[in-house]
Amino acid sequence: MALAKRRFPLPDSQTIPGQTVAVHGEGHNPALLHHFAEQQQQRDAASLGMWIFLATEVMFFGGLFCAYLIYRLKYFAEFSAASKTLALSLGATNTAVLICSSLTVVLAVYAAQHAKRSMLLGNLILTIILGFVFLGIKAVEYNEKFEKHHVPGPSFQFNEVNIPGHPGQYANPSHAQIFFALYFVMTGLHALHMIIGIGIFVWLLTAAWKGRFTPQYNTPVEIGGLYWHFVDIIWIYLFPLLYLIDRHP
Amino acid sequence: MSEHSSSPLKTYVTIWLTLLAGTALTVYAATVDLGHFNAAVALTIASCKALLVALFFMHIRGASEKLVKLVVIATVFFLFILLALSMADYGTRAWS
Amino acid sequence: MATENPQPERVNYLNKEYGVGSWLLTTDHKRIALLYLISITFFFFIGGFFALLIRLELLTPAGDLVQADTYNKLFTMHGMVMIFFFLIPSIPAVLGNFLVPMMIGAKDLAFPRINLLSWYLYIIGGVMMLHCMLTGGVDTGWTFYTPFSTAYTNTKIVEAGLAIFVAGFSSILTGLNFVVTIHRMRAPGMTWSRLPLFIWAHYATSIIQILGTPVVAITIVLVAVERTLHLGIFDPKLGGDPLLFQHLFWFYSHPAVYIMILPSMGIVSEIIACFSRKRIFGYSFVALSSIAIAVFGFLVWAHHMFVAGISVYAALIFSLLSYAVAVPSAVKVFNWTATLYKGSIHYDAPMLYAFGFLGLFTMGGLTGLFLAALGINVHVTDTYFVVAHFHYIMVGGAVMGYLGGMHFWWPKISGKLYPEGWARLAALIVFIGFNLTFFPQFILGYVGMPRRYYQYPPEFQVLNVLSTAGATVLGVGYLLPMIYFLWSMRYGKPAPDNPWNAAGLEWKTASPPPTFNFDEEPVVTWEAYNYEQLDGARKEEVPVAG
Amino acid sequence: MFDNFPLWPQRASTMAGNVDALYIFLVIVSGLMTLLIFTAVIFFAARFRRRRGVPAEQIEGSTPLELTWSVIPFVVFMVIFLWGAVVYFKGRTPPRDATEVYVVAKQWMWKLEHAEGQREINELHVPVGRDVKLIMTSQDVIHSFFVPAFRMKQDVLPGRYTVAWFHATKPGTYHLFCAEYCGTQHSGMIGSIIVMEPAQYEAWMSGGSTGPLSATGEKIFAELGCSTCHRTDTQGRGPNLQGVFGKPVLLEDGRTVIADENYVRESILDPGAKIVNGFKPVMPTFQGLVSEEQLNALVAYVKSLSNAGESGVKASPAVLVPAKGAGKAPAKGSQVQ
Repeated sequence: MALAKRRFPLPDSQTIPGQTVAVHGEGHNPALLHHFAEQQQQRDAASLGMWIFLATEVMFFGGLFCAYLIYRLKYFAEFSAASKTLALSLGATNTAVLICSSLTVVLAVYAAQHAKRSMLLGNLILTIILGFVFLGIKAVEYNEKFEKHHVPGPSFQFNEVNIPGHPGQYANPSHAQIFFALYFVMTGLHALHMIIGIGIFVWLLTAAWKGRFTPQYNTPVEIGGLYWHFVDIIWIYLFPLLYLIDRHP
Repeated sequence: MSEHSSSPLKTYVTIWLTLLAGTALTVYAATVDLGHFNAAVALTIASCKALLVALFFMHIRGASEKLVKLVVIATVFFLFILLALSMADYGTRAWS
Repeated sequence: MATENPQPERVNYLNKEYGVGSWLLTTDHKRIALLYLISITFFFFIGGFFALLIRLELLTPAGDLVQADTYNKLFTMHGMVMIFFFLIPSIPAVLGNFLVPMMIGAKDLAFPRINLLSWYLYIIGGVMMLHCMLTGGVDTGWTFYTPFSTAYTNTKIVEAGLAIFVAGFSSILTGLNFVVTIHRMRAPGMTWSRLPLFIWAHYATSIIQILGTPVVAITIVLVAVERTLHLGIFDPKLGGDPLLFQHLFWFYSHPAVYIMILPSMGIVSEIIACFSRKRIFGYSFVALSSIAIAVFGFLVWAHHMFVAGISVYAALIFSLLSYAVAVPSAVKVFNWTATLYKGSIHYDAPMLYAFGFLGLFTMGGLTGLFLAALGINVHVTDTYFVVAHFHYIMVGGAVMGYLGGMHFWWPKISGKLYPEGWARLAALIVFIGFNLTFFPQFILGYVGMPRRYYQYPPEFQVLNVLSTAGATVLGVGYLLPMIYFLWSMRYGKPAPDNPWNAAGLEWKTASPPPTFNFDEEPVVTWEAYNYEQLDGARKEEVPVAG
Repeated sequence: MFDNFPLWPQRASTMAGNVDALYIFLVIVSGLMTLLIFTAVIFFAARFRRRRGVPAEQIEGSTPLELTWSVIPFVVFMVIFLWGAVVYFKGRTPPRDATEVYVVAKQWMWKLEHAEGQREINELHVPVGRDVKLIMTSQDVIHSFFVPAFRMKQDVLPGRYTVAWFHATKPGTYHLFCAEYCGTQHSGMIGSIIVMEPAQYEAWMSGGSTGPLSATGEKIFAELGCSTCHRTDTQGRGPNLQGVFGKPVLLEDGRTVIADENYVRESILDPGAKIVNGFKPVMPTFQGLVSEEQLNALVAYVKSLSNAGESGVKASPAVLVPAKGAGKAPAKGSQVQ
């Protein structure tokens, strides 16, 4: 641990050498919180805090993956039949959209660290646009599910649907309903996290627009980036598990 | 993060292309009938993609701190505990 | 030094600023700890009131005090309030919030604003739970088992579930705050081997809070979604498996019992070291056993489900792992006892609570071995034997530790000394009342009285009467500390900086401490529990407090 | 009010002795350990109380001592674990020729049906000295069949069968409790197990029987038209059910499963789940068309087809050597009124 070189917070009058005083013109760097000794400690703390928060998110989705694993092994036939009704092309496009958004996020973090204002703003905007594209495609998919009565609940219908690989054998509607219950909860929760991600990036965009991020202080962009990449990783797993259960002819 | 951990743009783009290729690969792999291995193949491809995102895009590789790596590994371990020990029940229910 | 401080009232975190805003918008970890203290005590007495009603109802075999439904709501609410709104937050949020930054020489937690957010989440959850209680309550037991909770009751499950969901995030964020603070904000020289065992215990607790709570959060979301949108995941009519709910629920709820007991273990380590004037015997073993309990705690959850219908082989695996998790607890008890050897022991109130903890936690832990043995579990699970076991651990262990900690650090928190005589009396009453309440329940359990029974066969009445008598004594025992703590706020003698002459950074600063804890940042050059130095420096004067 | 104040549950089944033995062993071990800790704490507290001028002796700790009080408890724990596992396995493997009772748990009552056809509510008459196997399911929420005198408890789940067994050794009336919280009258969902001498049991059996359960099952089998596909010859569209029960069945997707009660139930309610090898998935589902009682009767009928060799109705009461525990004088505790 880099303990030794840490010093007690500087008395208010003395600023960190080479530190451009930000817009507020206060004595020391405005972003350095009072209880941190110095910038590096605050950045490390924020980064570790976000990683631990991502650990809670992994366990949060983990409960759903556990339910998915158990019901997939129990009702594989119905799961493959129900998975086949999902639009593979839309799912694949969404995965590509999220991967591109991860690229723009990483470029935004790079831009913040190298004081490239236009590149930062451009990539932030691109990320937000890609986020909305993802939600748009998701809305199209959900709408199609509503029309086909595949939404679990009283209106659910899944009669005479063949089980792939077993012509003439029909999927049990109640077991298929469990698949769609899991599908809606998992993708719904992921979409909710996507909406929160877009909110964070809109806030980052406004802060970047006001020029708050400098090569010395860009932790929020980094933290927002970590969160976005995590949401992308969750989709990287959701896509094959939900869409690609049994696609061979 | 200090200077050295943000890789140049070239690395990002190559990682990005690899991820897209991975997506295409997993979609193709699903159309090939590998029996039980379909699930295993899909999961390995997804895990490779997730690892790429974590190592390069989330800067785990460049980070000096071993602590962040420890947090990630510990989380995956506890998720594995949840899945494995639940399967200890469901997997052996048919034996008795 | 234990000298009186007659100079004018120094500026500390209590008198630095006044007004409601200075409390409700504070980011000072000490003030947030006091906010938690008030709200937690409030919920403790609500839960305790329900407990008394339950015990009164069980005085007679027939159900004649309240209706069956009301009784079911009583034990459900008693469980939910006590577990989610008292036991889980109490020590980490009150004593942990107050002491973790001070013990490691930091000015505050890593994320003070998130710390305040945690308290507001706790309060929002608490208000939702109160509203749910006042407008109908829940009758599923604190375990929410499906399909009863999802399809066979129309009480306010979704509202209670969301209250716990929100309060759960308060627990997650507290855990996150502690881990980052302990990693990133230790004073220079405060290496891991010099950390007080209180910090090790809270580090282990935070690991469980971070990794366990989200799983119960998603489980509650699934129950809420199943009730409102009819997305049937646990619904047997659709082929859903009610045991899956139990797996996901207990994956968190067993580690949750370690969230409740580990902080008390940390407190007891501090108290026994201070009042024996000795370093804890086998410091590194006690520290690592906290971490071992946290990690092993996640491997054992299905010992709550041995008769629920899981496969015989899974029951074997979980029974074996449950015995593995018992070893670190046993190591801790042996080390505490060994610490007393060749000590210089003084029986102040905190030490009496520590002795109480030692005795009752040992009995609670040993009865856990009964429940982990498959053969016996079949007979005693879901009976009063289980009720007695977990009350011995939670009330005998966690609450005794909490009261011991409150007495030990009260001078530091309030700057006042509590009345020592009354405190020792309260410790005795709590110990006697506790045993009278819960020991008969072991016998009741083995004789076969099931849990959550509103009316019971007449032959169980004598033991139930004993238990109810004990409950009233316990109730009095718990009222006493609240009274004399409040009394001491007003009339207590001002406390010196280090009344117990204890080791630890929190005793190096004033009591009550200034807002930023230390006038100049401490640099740690001594090992943990350096009582030899402390006693060496003042060989002649015996630190008699109060 | 205090006339009947048991401090120890009655011992009325073969399992009771085993469970009590392990329990007493654990009480002794824990008692010794608690005594050890209490005396150590009190002795140290008194012997090393604070005296002026006598400082505490700083002892760092000793690794060998730590290892001893880690390894020794673990070894003791393993002994307890193995002993507990043996008792558990014995309690969870019903003997082959046990007489069967079908239990249907419903919110706040127990419905029991003997294989011989008797139906009872909240009461179960069984002969002493015979293995009884309970095949249980629930119509609504999770319940739990708990007989303290037999040291037996097994949760009863909706949607599947759970199995428990006991071998009563002492005539008498014993409590039956529901041990898993199931709603308002959870504490009212109680009953009694009446263990009778074989002669008394025969007398009770003869009256009020509507014919064996398997016979009722056969009637339902015909009414629902099952016999049109499941024929006794091999031309039927469904598999021939003679001698199927209890044997492994090769499925169409290559798996082999044992045809137990859960398999028969699943094949009736969800035929598509496990298609027998060489047959087409044409069987319609009977979900919602068959009550739990009819389902139990059908399972009993399918079972009777496989042990056609035996006399079917009354399995001969195998003479069993009374278990170790049963030989001793019955434990204290009078008849439960």
